[in-house]
Amino acid sequence: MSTVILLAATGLGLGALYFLVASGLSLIYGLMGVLNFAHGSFLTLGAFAGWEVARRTGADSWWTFLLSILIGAAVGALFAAFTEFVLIRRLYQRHIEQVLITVGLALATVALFEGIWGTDPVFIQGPAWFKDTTELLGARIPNDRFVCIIAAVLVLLAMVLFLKRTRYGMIIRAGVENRSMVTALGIDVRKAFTLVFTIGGAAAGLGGVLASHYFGYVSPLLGGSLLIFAFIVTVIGGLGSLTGAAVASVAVALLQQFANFYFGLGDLAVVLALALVLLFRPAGLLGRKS
Amino acid sequence: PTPGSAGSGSATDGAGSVNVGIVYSKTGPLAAYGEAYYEGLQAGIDYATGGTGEVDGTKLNLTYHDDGGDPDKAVSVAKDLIGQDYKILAGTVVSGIALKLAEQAAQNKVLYISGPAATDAIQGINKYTFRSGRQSLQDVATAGTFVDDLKGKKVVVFAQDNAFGQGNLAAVKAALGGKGATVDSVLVPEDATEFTPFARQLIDAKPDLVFAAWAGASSGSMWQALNQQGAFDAAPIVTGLGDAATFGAYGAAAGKISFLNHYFPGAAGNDVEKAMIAAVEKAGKKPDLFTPDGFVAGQLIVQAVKEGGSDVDAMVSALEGYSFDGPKGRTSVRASDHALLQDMYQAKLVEKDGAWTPELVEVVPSDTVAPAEAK
Amino acid sequence: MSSPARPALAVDGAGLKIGGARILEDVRFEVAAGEMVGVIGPNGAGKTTLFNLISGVLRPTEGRIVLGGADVTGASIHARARAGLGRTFQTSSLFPQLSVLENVRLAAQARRGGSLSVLKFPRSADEATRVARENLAEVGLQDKAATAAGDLAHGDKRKVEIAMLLAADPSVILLDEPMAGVASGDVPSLSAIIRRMHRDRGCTVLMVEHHMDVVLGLVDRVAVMHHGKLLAIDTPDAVMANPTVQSAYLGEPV
Amino acid sequence: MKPILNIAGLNAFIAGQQVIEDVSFSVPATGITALLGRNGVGKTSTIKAIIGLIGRTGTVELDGQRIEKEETHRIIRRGVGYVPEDREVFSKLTVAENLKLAERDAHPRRQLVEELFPDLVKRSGQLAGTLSGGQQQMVSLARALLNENKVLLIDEPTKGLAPKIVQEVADTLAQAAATVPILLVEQNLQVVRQLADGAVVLSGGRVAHTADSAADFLADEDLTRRLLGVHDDGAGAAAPAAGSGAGEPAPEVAR
Amino acid sequence: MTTTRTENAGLAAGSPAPSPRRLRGGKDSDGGRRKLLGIGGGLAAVVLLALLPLLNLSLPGILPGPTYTPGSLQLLAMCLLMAAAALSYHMLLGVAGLLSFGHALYFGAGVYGLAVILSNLQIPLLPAMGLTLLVVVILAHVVGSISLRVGGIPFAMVTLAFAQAGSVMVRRNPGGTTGGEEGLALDTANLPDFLVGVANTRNLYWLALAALVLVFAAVSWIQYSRAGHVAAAVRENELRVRVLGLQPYLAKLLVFVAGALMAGLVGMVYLLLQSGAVPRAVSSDFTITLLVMVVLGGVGSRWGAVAGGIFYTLLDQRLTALANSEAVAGLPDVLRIPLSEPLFILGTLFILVVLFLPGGITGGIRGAARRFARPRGGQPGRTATAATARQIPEEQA
Ligand SMILES: Nc1ncnc2c1ncn2[C@@H]1O[C@H](COP(=O)(O)OP(=O)(O)OP(=O)(O)O)[C@@H](O)[C@H]1O
Ligand SMILES: Nc1ncnc2c1ncn2[C@@H]1O[C@H](COP(=O)(O)OP(=O)(O)OP(=O)(O)O)[C@@H](O)[C@H]1O
Ligand SMILES: [Mg+2]
Ligand SMILES: [Mg+2]
Repeated sequence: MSTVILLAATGLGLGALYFLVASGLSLIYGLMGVLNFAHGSFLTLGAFAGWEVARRTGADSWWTFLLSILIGAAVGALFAAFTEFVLIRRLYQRHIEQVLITVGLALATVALFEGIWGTDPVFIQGPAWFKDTTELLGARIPNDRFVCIIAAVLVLLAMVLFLKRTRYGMIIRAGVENRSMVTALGIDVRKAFTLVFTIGGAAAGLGGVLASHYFGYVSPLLGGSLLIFAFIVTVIGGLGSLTGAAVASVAVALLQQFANFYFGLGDLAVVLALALVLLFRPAGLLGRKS
Repeated sequence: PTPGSAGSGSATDGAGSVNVGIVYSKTGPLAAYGEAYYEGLQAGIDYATGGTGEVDGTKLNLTYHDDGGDPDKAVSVAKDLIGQDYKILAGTVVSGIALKLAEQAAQNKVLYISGPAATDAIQGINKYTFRSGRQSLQDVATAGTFVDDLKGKKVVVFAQDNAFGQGNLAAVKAALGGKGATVDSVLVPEDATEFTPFARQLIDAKPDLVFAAWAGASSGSMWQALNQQGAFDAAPIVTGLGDAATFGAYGAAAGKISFLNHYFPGAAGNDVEKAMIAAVEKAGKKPDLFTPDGFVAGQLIVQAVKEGGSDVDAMVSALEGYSFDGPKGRTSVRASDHALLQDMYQAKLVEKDGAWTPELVEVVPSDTVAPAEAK
Repeated sequence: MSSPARPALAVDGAGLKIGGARILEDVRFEVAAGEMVGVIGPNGAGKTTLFNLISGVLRPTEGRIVLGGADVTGASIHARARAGLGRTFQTSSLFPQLSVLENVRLAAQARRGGSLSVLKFPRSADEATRVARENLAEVGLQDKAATAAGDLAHGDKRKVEIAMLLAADPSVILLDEPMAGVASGDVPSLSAIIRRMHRDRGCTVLMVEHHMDVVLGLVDRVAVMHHGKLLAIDTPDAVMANPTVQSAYLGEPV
Repeated sequence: MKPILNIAGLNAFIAGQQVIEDVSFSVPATGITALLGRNGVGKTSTIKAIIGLIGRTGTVELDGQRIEKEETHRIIRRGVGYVPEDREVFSKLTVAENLKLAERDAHPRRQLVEELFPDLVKRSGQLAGTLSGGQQQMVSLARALLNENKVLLIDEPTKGLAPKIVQEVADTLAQAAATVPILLVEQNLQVVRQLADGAVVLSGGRVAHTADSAADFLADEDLTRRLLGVHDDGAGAAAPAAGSGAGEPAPEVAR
Repeated sequence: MTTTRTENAGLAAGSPAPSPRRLRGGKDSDGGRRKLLGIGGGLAAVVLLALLPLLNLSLPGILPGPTYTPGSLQLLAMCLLMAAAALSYHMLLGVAGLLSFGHALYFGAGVYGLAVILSNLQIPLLPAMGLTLLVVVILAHVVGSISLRVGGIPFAMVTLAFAQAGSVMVRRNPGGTTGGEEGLALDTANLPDFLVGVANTRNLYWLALAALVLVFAAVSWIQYSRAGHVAAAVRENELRVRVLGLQPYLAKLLVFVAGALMAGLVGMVYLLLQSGAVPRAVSSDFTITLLVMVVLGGVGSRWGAVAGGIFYTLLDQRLTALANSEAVAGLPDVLRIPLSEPLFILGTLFILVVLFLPGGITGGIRGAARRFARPRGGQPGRTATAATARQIPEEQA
């Protein structure tokens, strides 16, 4: 019984992490139609930035942790804004080319990070509380899982509010379809695109810092290794649906956790789930039908 | 171009020089290991040739080639070198590449001395392949020395479910199972990121000794999970001590782990080791886990050239049964399967000035951990 | 050709609901072989939707579609096309990056079989190419054969649609606003092509069109759609005189 | 009274090709000015050039201020309502979202739009892409009418519409024209006759004729045959309806 | 400037963009001479390539030694094989507009299939190859018929998922068949002698050349056949194809399986060349590499795929050399760190090509040739209009 609880609780933590990684991706993909292969690099850079901050300010205080999260998110946001501004903007409405650009960017940046920080993983220290566990119905749950879960819920709320309460969601979906008509309604659509990328990048940076605590290390490959799950979650959840991504994150993580533990087949199960969902609901669980 | 007969090929061109192709990871994911190997090799050649870089008047001409961790590149490089009539290849830290190079060595009848790649598959793979590092079976046998009498004990292997983990499990079964222990395993799917439940599973297996075989970046969170779930209270946990960069990975568990060790600076304390450390430090680098592998490679190359000239078969005979003083003490090449018999170490990590430092617990003599002969 | 007694096309109580919204309701009519029927009705009445049901782009939620005596309600789009049904689209639907000739040739091949063959190559001398060229000439586009279809002017795209239709040699044809966007100077010649298709090849034609003069000059009967229902189907004169049609569709003359 | 739009020496380009050349005319501050001409003479291009949707040179003055160097969204924000030729509704957005997106003013005139197009209120949750052609045209018009504008640029609002809807649209335009000047591209000459005050006629990318009274121009059989390819004496009752009024496309500018 | 053509609106849905090529309609009118020229040029190139092992040519900076040396032949053979693999990917992306992220699966199936069969069954090479191809075809059929039920990004993701599953399987080393991440050595017991050993590298080189020629011919064949034309039409407008009475699904499946078959074939030769299989052959990284090659060369062009494959492979090789060179080591950090990472340079180059050279290498060459061919003093802008430019056939250049 306690095993099941442990699996479920840690699965939830993993799901939170997946959502943190996928949220920015889903936002960008859903609103702009850009499948962002460079998202992993946003994440890695955020994680490295967080680590550099922690290293300089003494690793294990809560203040350092908060500061590293802020800086990580800010760096992710800046990098993403730069990407949109310099690379993506020139190729609006050419989705394949945009995807290709992000593929190239991912190749180049991972190599660059390896040049700067080396290929070895850098191990991370967080506040001491992170290393403790909390007993829940006989299962000892590592504390940092709770941090991930809380962060994921906050990010979800913030993004949903952004999309619901501001006009940006609409502007961007319209802009993807017919950019010149949006400008002909008196809206500067470029700003909106940059903003979405920036927010996606910030979420990635934040996710990167938390992921580095979850895994205990940062390396240039950190983001890339999570990216494939972020893709899967985004697609299963449904195009442009943040809640879909959240539901899918938890579902995928739980499935993976249980399948891994009982059959050692976590990845295959996830892949199979993806194939099944797409075949029977090509638009994803909560996606709009196109 | 026909493969030249002894002495007429370009390999021993001009004023009597012999070309040696070193294929290793200068870039790529294992570049750090590559660097340690390289530094060790420089020191080893220097040491074995008395600083001349020559063997009996024949100049050793070492050329360095980056495999970037990519087997395709390594094979291309090897073919290029063999095509240029190189008779000696050495290097690589990647097991997959070592196997490919061993294959090339056999196909083309050249000498190959593999580097830190630990795969047991190299042992006795063919007549032309030797190794300059240690192999998994030796690691595992060292682990077995942590329990006095293995009979009736339950050894559980905690490893990733991949070739490395499976290899280690097989090695444990062979090495420790043979000594009367029952061997069980908790194999964690390679791509799992959450180890907590597996830590529980390990504890529930009620082991007497745990052998953890783990490679890669996820080791940090693996150790944290074992520590958090209280696995160290259940049984002693043995694992291989990695290079200095990984000391941070053990986190809070570092002091509790029993380490088997291939090498850390200062472990052997003999003169050859001192010479190696001095040479590496002179070059402005720090000796590490795989420095001896490079050093020994240098010693083997010099021996091969000294006794074999440029005749590959003669080189092979020269190396088979060769016994010498290496940085880890008395080291010998077993004639039958080219296993490199060497001492291993038990070690622990202690905290010094806020950093974890390895400390020797015991030297495990080479015959205690010699792998069974491969047929 | 189907026997004269049997209708070439029958829509039998077809209806369509999408997400609770009724888009079509109990549409019921028959078109005799060789007959030409015009379909008119206000925007949003369901004319295009009706065509989509008949051609299989949408499945009716109730009722049946009968083509040449065979029930095709569940049949796929291409199966209906193979059975001799051809259609054009309200907004031109071509292969924009392929040449005009290639567009028409694909249509010409489609029903001659072997289209998916890797052993046959389209050649200038083959039957499909000859048919394609003939039909291009028929709509007056022989000079544009090598142009990419996407580069054509709006009106020319409509003509390519017609040429593709001719090349596929269907027996039942659905035309969705064929005159929309065609310069008025070309309207008579295009009308003539449609008339020839109908008279000389004996095709059964169903045509949506807002140009009343065109409709009235060509068709045998007119069907009027309104709010997803078939309001009336009758001779042009009778329909024009129908007061409901007057108020629902024609309105006061401007 | 000063004209609301003043266009002088306007040239415009699509994909490196010049599509209009040295176009000059002005739009009075009241009433509807018709922009006429055969297929492909550059009517749509002129409107797009005014709001900067295609590359242009020359001068454009809106209410006395030069705007030809500004970006499209700024020009629109100065008070220009634009109804594009092919409706260009956002097909993946709902009707309500389409309208909401168009709201620029602090107090958009939702009431007015709801009164004009009750059908849209009923369909506010439907994806605009699934609307019929006529319904999409209503969305497109509504988007422009939601805001307080200095001028409306409307491109072929009756194309593809049923005769009855044509009439409704015409009535709507007449109503709108009471408060805001309109530059209207229209092929249906009966609609033009009913609505337009002045007229500008293009041919081959240039201004071929300017008339203070559209009715006078349409009455001139010689001119209309030459410039539009048809003559419609206004007695032709219901037919021929929408879309007629143009012959062969005129030769392009600057061969 | 912001002009949008309505046809482009479909792209907004996130569906793959039609590749920027046009199937030539005027093939039967004006293309004859051009086609002959293309065939002639191609033949000449093949003859030259076939003679390389017998010549003593040096291309310093590109090849490690003269062309007859095994090192150079190995590199050249690798280039040819990658060109062939890129061509097989071109089948999907360029011909049918299918963006697959799982093409490596079939390449890998060729590599591992042959390796496993050779080391487990005592049968000669040719039957083993036949058996492998059979496996590849069945695999492609199964995966293709499932994943082609969706299109666009979902298709990309399903193919990625299947390939990922394949990759996981290979790394799992089920029953010890695949050797896990250490890979599998080629069992040479049943191989003919002339394919084993460095001394025989030129035979392998010729084999690679034959594979490339074969794949090129097959791609051309399919592309020019009726089925190829239907596939191109499907790429443009699927509904329209259906209304004509054709099944897009079958056309796509045909292309998918044909592409997979070619990839499998290339994979087998690759195995012989490298005399071993490694998991990278099945990884999504490899699919991405193929994608990069095709885009570098120019999407939609067969010569582009070939050029991209060769260019990428050479660059990959030479950039490693550059990274290790003394010249780079001496640079200040800001320059040294990026320049010593080959993938950084490749990635950056790739981005630049996508941004500034939309037609890839072939597109760039064609553009340059056009500029060169334009009469001097001719008025720029008006002479080459957008319309005429796009009509220049992209098949042969
Ligand atoms: N997916 C859908 N969801 C909801 N309503 C739909 C959907 N598809 C079509 N409709 C509605 O069905 C009705 C019929 O549309 P249809 O396109 O058939 O009209 P039409 O008669 O062809 O009009 P037009 O002459 O303007 O082309 C319209 O009111 C439209 O809004
Ligand atoms: N995307 C484009 N690419 C190339 N040429 C174009 C493009 N769009 C329009 N043109 C050309 O520009 C010229 C003017 O077109 P415009 O759309 O302004 O004409 P119009 O007067 O609005 O015609 P219509 O009555 O058909 O709407 C035409 O000759 C047309 O062929
Ligand atoms: Mg319609
Ligand atoms: Mg127009």
